Amino acid sequence: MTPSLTIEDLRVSAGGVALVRGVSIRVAPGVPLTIVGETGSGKTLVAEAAMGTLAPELVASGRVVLGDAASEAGDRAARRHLWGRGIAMLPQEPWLALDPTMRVLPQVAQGHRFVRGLSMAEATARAREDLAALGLSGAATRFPHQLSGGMAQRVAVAAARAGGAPLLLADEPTKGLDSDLRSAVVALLRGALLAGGSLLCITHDVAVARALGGEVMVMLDGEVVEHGPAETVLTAPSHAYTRRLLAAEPEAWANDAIPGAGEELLSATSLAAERGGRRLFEALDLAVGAGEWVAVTGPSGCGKTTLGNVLLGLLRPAAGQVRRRAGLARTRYQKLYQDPVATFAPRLDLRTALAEAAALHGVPWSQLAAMLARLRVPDALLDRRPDQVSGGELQRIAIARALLADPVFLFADEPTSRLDPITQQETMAALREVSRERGLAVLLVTHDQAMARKVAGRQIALRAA
Amino acid sequence: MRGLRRIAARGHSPARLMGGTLVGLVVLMAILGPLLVEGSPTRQDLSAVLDPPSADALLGRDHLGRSVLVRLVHAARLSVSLGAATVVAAAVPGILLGLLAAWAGGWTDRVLSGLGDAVLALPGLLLVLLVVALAPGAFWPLFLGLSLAMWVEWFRVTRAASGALLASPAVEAARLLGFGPWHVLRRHVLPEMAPLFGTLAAFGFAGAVLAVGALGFIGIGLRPPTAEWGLMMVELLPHYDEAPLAMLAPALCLFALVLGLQLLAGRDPR
Amino acid sequence: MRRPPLLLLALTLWPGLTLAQQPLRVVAPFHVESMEPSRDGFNFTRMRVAETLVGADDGGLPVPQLASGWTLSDDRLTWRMTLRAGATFHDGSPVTAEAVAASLRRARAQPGPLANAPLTSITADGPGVVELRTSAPFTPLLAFLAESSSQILAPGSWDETGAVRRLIATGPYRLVGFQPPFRFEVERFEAWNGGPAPAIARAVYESVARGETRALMAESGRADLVFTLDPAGTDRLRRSPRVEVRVMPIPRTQTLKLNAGLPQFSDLRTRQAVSLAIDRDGIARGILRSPAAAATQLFPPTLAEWHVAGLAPLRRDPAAARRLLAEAGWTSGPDGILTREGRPFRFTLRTFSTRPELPVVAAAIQESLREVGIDMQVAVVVSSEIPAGHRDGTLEAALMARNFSLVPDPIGTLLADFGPRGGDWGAMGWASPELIEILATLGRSTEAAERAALRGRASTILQAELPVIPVVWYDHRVAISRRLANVSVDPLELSYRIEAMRWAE
Amino acid sequence: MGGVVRALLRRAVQAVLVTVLVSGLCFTLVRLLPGDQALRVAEGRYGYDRVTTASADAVRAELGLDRPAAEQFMAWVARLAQGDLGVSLVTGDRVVEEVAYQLGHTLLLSLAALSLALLAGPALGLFAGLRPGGVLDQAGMVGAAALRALPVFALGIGLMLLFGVTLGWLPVAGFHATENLVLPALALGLGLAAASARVARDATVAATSAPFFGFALLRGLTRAQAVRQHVPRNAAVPVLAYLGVNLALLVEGVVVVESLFGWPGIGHALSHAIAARDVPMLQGTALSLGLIFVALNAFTDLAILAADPRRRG
Repeated sequence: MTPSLTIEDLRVSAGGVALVRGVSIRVAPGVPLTIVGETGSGKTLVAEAAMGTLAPELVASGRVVLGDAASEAGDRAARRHLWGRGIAMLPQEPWLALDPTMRVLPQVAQGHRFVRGLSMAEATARAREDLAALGLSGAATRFPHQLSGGMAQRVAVAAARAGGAPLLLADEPTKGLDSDLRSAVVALLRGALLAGGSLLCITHDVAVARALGGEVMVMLDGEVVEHGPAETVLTAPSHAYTRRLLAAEPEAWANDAIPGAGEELLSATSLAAERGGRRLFEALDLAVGAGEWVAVTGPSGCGKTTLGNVLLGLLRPAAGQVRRRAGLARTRYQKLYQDPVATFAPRLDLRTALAEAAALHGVPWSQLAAMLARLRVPDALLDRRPDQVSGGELQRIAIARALLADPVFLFADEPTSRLDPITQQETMAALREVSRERGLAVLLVTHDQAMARKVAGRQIALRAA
Repeated sequence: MRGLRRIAARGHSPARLMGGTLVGLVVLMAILGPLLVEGSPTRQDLSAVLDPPSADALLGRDHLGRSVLVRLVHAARLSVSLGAATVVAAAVPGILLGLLAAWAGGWTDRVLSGLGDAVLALPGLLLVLLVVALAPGAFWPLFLGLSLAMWVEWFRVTRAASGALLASPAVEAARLLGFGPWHVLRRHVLPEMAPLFGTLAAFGFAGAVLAVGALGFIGIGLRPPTAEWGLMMVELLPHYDEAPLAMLAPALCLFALVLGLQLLAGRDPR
Repeated sequence: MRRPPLLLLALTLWPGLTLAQQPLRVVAPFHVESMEPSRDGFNFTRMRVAETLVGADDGGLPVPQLASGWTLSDDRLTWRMTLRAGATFHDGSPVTAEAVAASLRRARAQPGPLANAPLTSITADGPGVVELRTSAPFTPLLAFLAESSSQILAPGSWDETGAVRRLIATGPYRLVGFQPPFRFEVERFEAWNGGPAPAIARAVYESVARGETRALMAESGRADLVFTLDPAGTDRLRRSPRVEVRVMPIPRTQTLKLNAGLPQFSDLRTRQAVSLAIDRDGIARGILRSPAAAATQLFPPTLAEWHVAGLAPLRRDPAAARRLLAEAGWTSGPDGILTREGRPFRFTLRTFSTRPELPVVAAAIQESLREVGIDMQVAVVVSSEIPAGHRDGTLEAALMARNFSLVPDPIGTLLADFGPRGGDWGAMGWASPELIEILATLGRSTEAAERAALRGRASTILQAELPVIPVVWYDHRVAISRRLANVSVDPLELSYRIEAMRWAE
Repeated sequence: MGGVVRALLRRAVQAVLVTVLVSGLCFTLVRLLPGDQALRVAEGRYGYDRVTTASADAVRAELGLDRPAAEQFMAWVARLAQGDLGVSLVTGDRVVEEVAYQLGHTLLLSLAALSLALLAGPALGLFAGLRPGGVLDQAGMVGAAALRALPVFALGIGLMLLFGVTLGWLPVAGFHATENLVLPALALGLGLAAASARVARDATVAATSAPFFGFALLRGLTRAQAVRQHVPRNAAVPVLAYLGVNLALLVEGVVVVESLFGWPGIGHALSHAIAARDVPMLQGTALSLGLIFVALNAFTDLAILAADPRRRG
């Protein structure tokens, strides 16, 4: 069978620095190819080179064969006319990729009308069929903001494929989705394959690669380090990086949940909370002891973060009571955030921010410096502003900052969900080390069931409200 | 050092640079002009009415034989100080009340916002007109009316921006760490709002200068023989044909100042 | 190149047709808020919609209008006005003496000059004669009847409350469109028999407040007759090939009213000093652009009967002014402002901008007075604050324009201005028993020589005492389209005289 | 359609605020003004040089101006509640009738200016925004900045001199023919059009760099098709929102432009009413202008709701 897409010896560089080197891929109908890699590995550049959407300042070489049309990788315009017809790209965060002012049906119909050249009525009819096939008949007249994330994902697939392209390109299709939605996306992509198309998927999530099957390619620093059938690569990796990547999956973590609950730091009785007049949870009883790890899981919008904020006293409960241990300052109950950048003053360098916090709590700089060193934060980073530091590093700085208040309880609100798997593992390990050492109790909010199982002695599962 | 870096980080577009130059020139004219150009702005010479430019009156003379240049620089001083005074008079209560409303929330916020909505229910100039009608030609009602109409803008912008900032994770984290209101204000709120305030000040300044001119045009601005650009234009309007320069000069100054301020301000914060 | 060429072509090909179809466009600054004669009636008499019983010639002497003639009884108390035979109202009904009497009685009930005349009765004597009786001899009655609020309307014009709803008058034009306060349209009234039938069939009046705009309308050919031009606009218009500009003196004088009840002005020497400080020539040349406009006395030469040729003219002499002020006890203070008994010589002058030159002249006077050490503040107010301040005594000084032909005979104006308690637009805190007696005698007397002597004496008193200080005499400035022929301008502003005009060939 | 109800309710509250504010403020201010109201009225009626204290006394008695202020105000509010704006102190005509006559002119002028701001401005902005940094973009934005910095009266005078005098194409005053509308509408609308051009330009740039635009291209639509399908509606939202905020400028401009061109609208009447201290007229005109402001705001709200489904919820 002829491959849908072949890339030969792709090289992408910026200002003489090679970002992608010697990458060759071949996507055959019916067999998905998944490229796995962390941020900056160059995997997205491969997809962009295939489409011809590389940024103008990037220099590309190599050959791209789409169907039976071959062209130079650097010739961006060469594949422009194949968009929608020969190659379709599924956007990241599809709820942003749909026109917010236009109903779903006409957006799907655009492909039929403008790419296939059907009449308005015919295009609309075909779009209706597409939506029905994806179980979206009821959503045809909705606007994008009225769709759930999963529905938007399906609409985007329908819209992307309406032009009739046999090859579907999906770049991080699970970005920003809950774990339970991930399997739905995988099913969706597999559905596209079944219809006789072919699929190139770019992801940082090993679980997606595993679920899709087919072939897997692992990229690191612009190069392919491993390539082969999914079952081989993901079960018997040959390259060290692949092994680290697999080990970084929470499923593979060592099961060293900290069981020991010390004296009670915090308790809640028949707690209830609301958001926008909607009851999120009620009749919740909870107690957290010193050094204990408690995981809170549940689908998006179920009130996980709200629960933590109520326990910290940042929000008022709708009913019930929260009791913190008497005699402890409020500052000994701290919080870690999902997006650490937003928790620092954006125009202030980190050194000043930390120094002020240290001064507030009477902690000498040397002690803070020692902690930063233990958390493997290079001192030079402190002269930067928060947005100039990577997510993993900043989260570790945030941990150091929280520790300045000598906390007994830490509410960690999805602290690693935006990090690459390996960074996630490292950050979590650092937090666990600190916790064990100081007897710090942690309430961890996560949507990753596996992680919750591995790290927490206790789990609270909230249901969708 | 940090300040320098911050300015560099904000960057200056060519438009900002040009705006800054224009405003700088007019401000310089306001400060130095009256010192460099000698003469009284009200000194008349009825035998030299509408004379063309000459050595002792570089921009010619107006309909009462007064030197246009002398009046121009004194008018610059008036417009610049009136604009600045209005901005301060509108900004100080506007910012304080905006912070108060955002910080306190609840009834304080509701009452203050209601007050703001009431003022905004009417177009600003209408309000100024009604206040100025009390004593047309005088300085204080004009100043009061402009400040009254303009503080709401500051209040609303401050309230909205500081409200969002106060609800940000950064502030939440700072408060959890035990930092007090002053730290939150100094580190998290004011630095973030400074560019916004700059923009508002520039727009407010331009608005005040324009409003003074417009009021002069409909006959309730500052009282002659005050040298004020809007008034000068209106006074010289009947002579547009005989002394175009005398009418054009204040128009150009007004235009340069307003254009400069708008370029400096960048995008409308509303 | 000023108009699209196609239109130009049309104009050359069918000049007669185009011109005949176009209305005559008259532009002046005055608003027409209502049809009430005592409010805006002057617009309708000027546009020749309404007639008064009596008109006035250029010299202010009464001439027949709706009345073809009149007689005065020997006791000089009864006036018999004979109506023009065959005259009809615009609704076709005949003009009867009863209708005219009713109209005059209604006018007398409204505020206006007629209300101040010593009338005892207005009755019809047969179909063609109206009889007016006064309680005492009152020579200026004819002038009062020529005033616009005495215009004659048919009884059907007003409703039961006396409010004018329709304008059914007798003039050569009748009202066909009314868009207050800016515009009304008139059309030739074919049944008018007061003279030759008007040549122009339709005319439009538009009120345009800004002087520049009026001048521009004349210049761009969008108005045919423009009244009350600014001096600046006049010069520009003189260069335009489209229009002819006429400038003529009218009996209107710009005066400075001083509150002689104030300590600084009760002394005649200070009033004289103020007068000596004013640069009338500079104002006339520089601001009004009419060197002859500098006032040498209150009455301009157009008021030939009142203007006294031999009177010593008012002049400028700052040195003499300073001397007089020193004599009156004023000494120079620290900032160059005169003081007396520790008080600076400071006062506020009220003026208004309805006449755009007033604030400008006020600014000129302000500077002149500062040169002799007097600090005068200028407040541009609404004009009514002058009579208001006169009455409550808060007025210190005012700059204003006084029209002596409001009632064509100036005696009407003088009676109002220089009575025992002064007048809103005249003296304040000053009264001359002799002048009061002279004015009263003038109201009764009919003997020409006696009247002339009395008038001369009155002018002399005003010149010597300076209860109001004359500044400049006004010119009437009119722009006339060259498309118009047979145009004459009424110096008394009683009529725009459109019924006599025609389109130029 | 909850959004529509909410928007209209919000504007209804604003309308009440305007009414309360105008009636209270005007009355208080006019009471505080120095001078004799009756004399002013007499002046307005009979001309400034015919006013005497006697005629003022007649006016005072006729209009009940000698009654206490509170009594007069209560009477006015009571009549207002019945939709009666009273009688002009100057002309003696019913304010409702006068304002109704002026309203037509003001609406005509404002709508002409608004359509200029809504059609010409955004269209130019759209073209400029499609090629950001291009010649049209740069020239257009310089022109827009200049227009926005020009005072309305200076712009009006400039237009008058250019089109009325130098070129002689258009009349400088008058109001009875369509050609009379052109210059005032330009003077009033050009500034707004320039501002909305700038906003439309930025909105176009934002729309063409939005993910949905990129997705449309990736799906195979040509750039022209993608622009037609996605840009106008998305760019309309910020333009309308901007106009909504800047309607105050339109209403303020009305006062100045009507005075300059002698346009017989409410703004012109308002400045006259202030000068004549005609309380009912002042309140009537200020109220009308305020309510026009509210109504235009309400229309803008509805237009935004129509353009942006996200706000309808």
